[in-house]
Amino acid sequence: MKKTNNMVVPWLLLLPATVLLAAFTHIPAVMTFINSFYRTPRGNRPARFVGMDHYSSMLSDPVFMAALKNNAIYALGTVPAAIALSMLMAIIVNSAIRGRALMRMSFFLPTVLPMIAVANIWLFFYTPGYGLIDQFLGLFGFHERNWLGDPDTVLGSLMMLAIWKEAGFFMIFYLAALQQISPTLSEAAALEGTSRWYFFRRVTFPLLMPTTLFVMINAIINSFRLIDHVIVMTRGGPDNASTLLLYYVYNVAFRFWDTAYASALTVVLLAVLALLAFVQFGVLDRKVHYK
Amino acid sequence: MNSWTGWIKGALAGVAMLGAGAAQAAPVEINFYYPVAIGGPVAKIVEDLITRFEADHPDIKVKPVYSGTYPETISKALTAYRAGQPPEVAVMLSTDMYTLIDEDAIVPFDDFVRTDEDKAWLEGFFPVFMVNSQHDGKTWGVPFQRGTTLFFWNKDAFREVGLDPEKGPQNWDEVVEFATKLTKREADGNVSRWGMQVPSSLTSYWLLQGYVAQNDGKIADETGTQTYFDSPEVVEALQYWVDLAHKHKVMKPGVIEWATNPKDFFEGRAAMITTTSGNLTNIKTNAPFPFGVQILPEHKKRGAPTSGGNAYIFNGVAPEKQAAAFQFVKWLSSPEQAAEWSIKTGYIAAREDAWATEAMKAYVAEFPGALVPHEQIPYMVPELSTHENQRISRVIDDAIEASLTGKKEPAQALSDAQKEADRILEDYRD
Amino acid sequence: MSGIEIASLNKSWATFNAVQDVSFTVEAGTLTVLLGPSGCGKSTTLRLIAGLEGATSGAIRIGGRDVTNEPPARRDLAMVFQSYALFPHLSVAENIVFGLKVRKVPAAERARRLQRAVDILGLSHLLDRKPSQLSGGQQQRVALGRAIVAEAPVCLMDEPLSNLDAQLRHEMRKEIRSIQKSLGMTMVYVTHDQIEAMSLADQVILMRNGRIEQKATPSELYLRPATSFAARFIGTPPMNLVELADGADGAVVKGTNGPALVEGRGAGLLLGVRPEEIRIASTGIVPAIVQSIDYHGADSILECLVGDQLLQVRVEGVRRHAVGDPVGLEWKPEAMHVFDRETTRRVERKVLVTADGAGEVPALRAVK
Amino acid sequence: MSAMTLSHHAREASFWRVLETGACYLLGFLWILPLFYAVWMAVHPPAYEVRFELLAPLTLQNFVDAWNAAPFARYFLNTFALITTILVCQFVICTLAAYAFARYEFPGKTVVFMLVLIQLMIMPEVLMVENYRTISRLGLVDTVLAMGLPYMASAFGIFLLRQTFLTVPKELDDAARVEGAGPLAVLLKVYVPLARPVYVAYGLVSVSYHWNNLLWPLVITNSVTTRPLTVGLQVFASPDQGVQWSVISAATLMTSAPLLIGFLLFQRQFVQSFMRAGIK
Repeated sequence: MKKTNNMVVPWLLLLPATVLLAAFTHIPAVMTFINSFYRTPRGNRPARFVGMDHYSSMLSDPVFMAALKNNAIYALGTVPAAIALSMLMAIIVNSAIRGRALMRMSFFLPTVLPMIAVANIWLFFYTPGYGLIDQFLGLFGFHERNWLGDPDTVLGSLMMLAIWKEAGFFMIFYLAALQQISPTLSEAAALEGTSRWYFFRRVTFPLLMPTTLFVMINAIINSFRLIDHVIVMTRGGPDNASTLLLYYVYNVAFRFWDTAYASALTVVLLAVLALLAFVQFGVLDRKVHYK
Repeated sequence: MNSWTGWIKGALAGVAMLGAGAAQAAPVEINFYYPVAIGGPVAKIVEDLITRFEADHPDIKVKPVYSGTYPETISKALTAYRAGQPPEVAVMLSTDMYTLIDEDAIVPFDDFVRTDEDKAWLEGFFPVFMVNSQHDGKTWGVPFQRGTTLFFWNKDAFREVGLDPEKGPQNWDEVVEFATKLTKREADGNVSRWGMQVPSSLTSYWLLQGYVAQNDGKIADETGTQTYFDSPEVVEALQYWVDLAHKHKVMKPGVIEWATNPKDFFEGRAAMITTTSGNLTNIKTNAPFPFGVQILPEHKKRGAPTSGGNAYIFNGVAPEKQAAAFQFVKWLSSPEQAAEWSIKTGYIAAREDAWATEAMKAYVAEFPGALVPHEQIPYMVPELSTHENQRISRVIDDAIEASLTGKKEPAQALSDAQKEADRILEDYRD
Repeated sequence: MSGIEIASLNKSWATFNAVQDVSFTVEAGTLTVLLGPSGCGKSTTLRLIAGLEGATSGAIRIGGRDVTNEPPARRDLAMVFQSYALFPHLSVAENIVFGLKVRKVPAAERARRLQRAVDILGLSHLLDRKPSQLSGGQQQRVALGRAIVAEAPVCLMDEPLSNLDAQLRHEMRKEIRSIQKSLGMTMVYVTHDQIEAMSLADQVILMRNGRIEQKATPSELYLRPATSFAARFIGTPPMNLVELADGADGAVVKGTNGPALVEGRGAGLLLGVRPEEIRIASTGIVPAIVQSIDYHGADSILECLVGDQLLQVRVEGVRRHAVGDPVGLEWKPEAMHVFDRETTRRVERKVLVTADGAGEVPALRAVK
Repeated sequence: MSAMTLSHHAREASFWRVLETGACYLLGFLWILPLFYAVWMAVHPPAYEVRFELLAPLTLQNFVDAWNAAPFARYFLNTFALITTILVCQFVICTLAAYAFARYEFPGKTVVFMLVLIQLMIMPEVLMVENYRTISRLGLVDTVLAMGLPYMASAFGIFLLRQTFLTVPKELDDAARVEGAGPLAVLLKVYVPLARPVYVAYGLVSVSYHWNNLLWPLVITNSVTTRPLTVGLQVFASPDQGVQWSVISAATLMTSAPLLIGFLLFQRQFVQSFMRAGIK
């Protein structure tokens, strides 16, 4: 009796969670993979096995290539910048500066707001000529720029927004980590005349490494996951200069209704995420922990 | 696969009921999806119309569903259709016709047109609007909120540079000539006013179509399976558009947002703009200066694209509901209602008899600008509409954006786009 | 070698005066302990000396040089923290030479000093470990090592042993004292443990509520506490303090009619006698009743009621009394300390003998 | 060191200090600026969208216009329904699963736990195409439940609660069992009360996530009666004709207001909760 009880109870406890996870994570992941080998069924054309067709057409699909490249640039641009800024913010807010509660609020506020809401606001900032950014730059004699209408600046503009939105969120994790660092460490260093930069480089930064890893993974996932601002601000344009992978999936699936091709694209996205997971757990994780 | 969804389905059956709702009442109830693409109290207008319709037809109840933008409306409608609960009637883009046919989602109107009165009603639409509503000799949708593009100019700016404020440019060369005069460069090289502005952020193919029509070309054929993106007429048309920004430097380079284009006009940062006729009311209320409005300038000839929605009746619903939906659509697009809708929203009434109603006459007398779209009707060409239209339009939009942003030469961009379109449409050719 | 002079040091925060008018001198090469209960200002004083806090007023001189406004790094001192302040990501060796690297001491010199420190501390087999892999005592040694390699003339210690168990604390205490002596360091050592203070210090500075209660050598502190607070703080169990009252012939223990113990009025005074100084004897002139007995093995603590005051008495281990027994207490005259109850200060009063009946009574000479 | 050079050092140091402090404040100001500007636009007539005049007339008309232009009241209701549903289900489902992982030994535990953790990497929106199919097979498209279903078994929640439950002393568990409490009673009487701060933290994180979520609701809803605020705002702010920025700003602020006000009132708890959720 007791033995069966011990076996049954945990599975009963896990049942709702596992059913839902299977239904909305594991089975869909597998189905995505399977469906990526079939053609999308349409009203009068049934699904048909097409093998690797979707994958090979991906290679000649300029939009996919652009999305892949954009997403790489987007991740490489936003992740380090967000990390550096959030670390800086945490250090500022953790210091003895006057009004740090206000500063903390100012840094954190963007993360509470819906991305779609702030994207609407920023859309106006980027308006050529009289948008906030051009008005501001105009004071310094810069010409107006079509920030979101120029393929050279559009991705950068979206990245700025993403950094603005996310840095405050990551700041919290750094703040938590900084507060874990004993203040006597900096006092001990102060006795030796350690410059603040040396102390940051040799002590704070290494001690923050586990947090940095955590933040980095989150930031990378977000850079593949969060596309609300693309939907609102550019819809991937101009000429796909701001199309990100998931946005392309969304477009192909829910605008073009080519769900099979969207599945193939999703498989690529999953592969990228899996690779990142591997890098995190397999390689980096071992290097950054000092305990 | 089915077994596990079935399992969850069973488990959730009770909750799913909440989503289904909808009790059966004695009158035939129909769902009406309609998009709202223009700001303003459109919902109110629609509900008003429905109330009157229901008063006329006590046996029919219409349930309006406000469904967002056009793309969202078709997404929702198709989703509902696939889930086996399509709306009876929906207003969706006329260019979505092929997509809807391919999905087997809609039924032709011909089956419902029985009486002479019905036939007269159907024949009353301007033929050009019907091109995007008919396929294979059948009528799959009827024009509902249709639009076109118009040309606006700032009379104060004209006066300032010595142009006749009452007369807009009449052809491509005049546009360049006027725009050059109107473009104001500051000493530091910064442009404080552009001569000409054409939006290009979304569905920019639509504006390109105007230039193509004026260049006596065609962007696609009417079977929905063939595009002519790389034809010389299309290339020349795009080249002209691109030249406005890059060669003549009278238009803001890069992609211009639909949303900011009228705003630029109000702010005096663009002296002449092309935009949808749907903006007439917006410009009338918000322009802080006298403005002119006219049909698009000509090149080889006059030309402008149509745009906007059709009302479609869905497949997969009970015949009596389809019949009720037909009654509703017919009533909605009859002269009085068409005129009223046009006056209240700024869309073009798609039938001549609507323009002859008293209400419309009175409105035009009060606001002559409203007549301009009507004046353009003889020159209009149907909007680009193909199978997988969303995809094809994205391909050509991308080509236009690539050219306007200087990433590709128009000829190159269009030839790439044509190749891509051929690849997509291949499956649909016999 | 540098001594330390502290003159009228004050430190206050918005609503709180942590250190008030503190002055003392630490002779070069000696060890001074700052002693007191938590919150007494001893750690703040140490941090002021280190420069980790800025003084509100007053002066700090180290080796004759005024360092009051100098940053910590220019004060030429080393410090060992209660939490050791070891960098968790650095190895033992890296931790020890951290400060030397900051000060850009050449590598060869660094190696030499590291070698010497680990030899002294017996850490040579642990050099590559991370702090989290060390025991508490080993971590403590690493922290000491960091202070040793600095070769600073002044070393500050902030309760360095409070995280260790009793056995280890005892060992480390001896070690610290021997290192301090052999290196000739000037050391200021903060602790709340009176035994640590007594066994280590050349000079003890007892603090309370931000002020110095008494500065003295350990033995002076024990023998002549300057205040009732100092009297109670030193010694286990603490000194008995009983209230005195006016008696016919002098001050008597409150609630008794005599004998008179101190000359003059007794109201407002406290009499202090250490439990270990009291004896129970047939000749005892102070009558008392045993209230409770606390058996400790080698000795027992008896709680005796004298009048309405309780006195603790330490007696040899063997159990000779029972609760309720009437006994007589006696002590030597010099074991008596008199304090003013209001000011807590020591009061010099002549100690009396009362002739309770006839016969020779042990002479209670006036102290001093 | 002479007094001269010392004061020179001090002056230089304080100069850098001031500069640095100034830079910090500048950063803080820059960060908040977009929101200030949104507020500016929202409370002034449209004519002042691009003109800064201190004495520009204040108005609430933009809010009135926005409120009337779209069924925001309904959207608010939908969002409330959505987050309540999600939160309640998440608490129940994650608590049960976390308890199983924290206090039971059973074969396959590690494998199942790894399978759960996969969801940290693969968020439901990445699988939206398949999830959409599943939902439509269940006939749940365009329901509040559909918006919440993929998020209810949250790996993050399970992980967070498991970590918390692991810190609960086994003695408390044993003590409750000795008193005769069954597994569920122990969970409810011992673990859940002790983990209360973590529930608050997780709840706040979850509420702000789902209040802000757009993509999945956008895909799965298609009517006013289910659409949450974010989707409503997206629909509202994307007409292709002229845009009134002040009205959009007003709508934007309006839809974010509950979160914004909540944050301003409970800032400390908010930040601490996020910190708590992050550390573990």
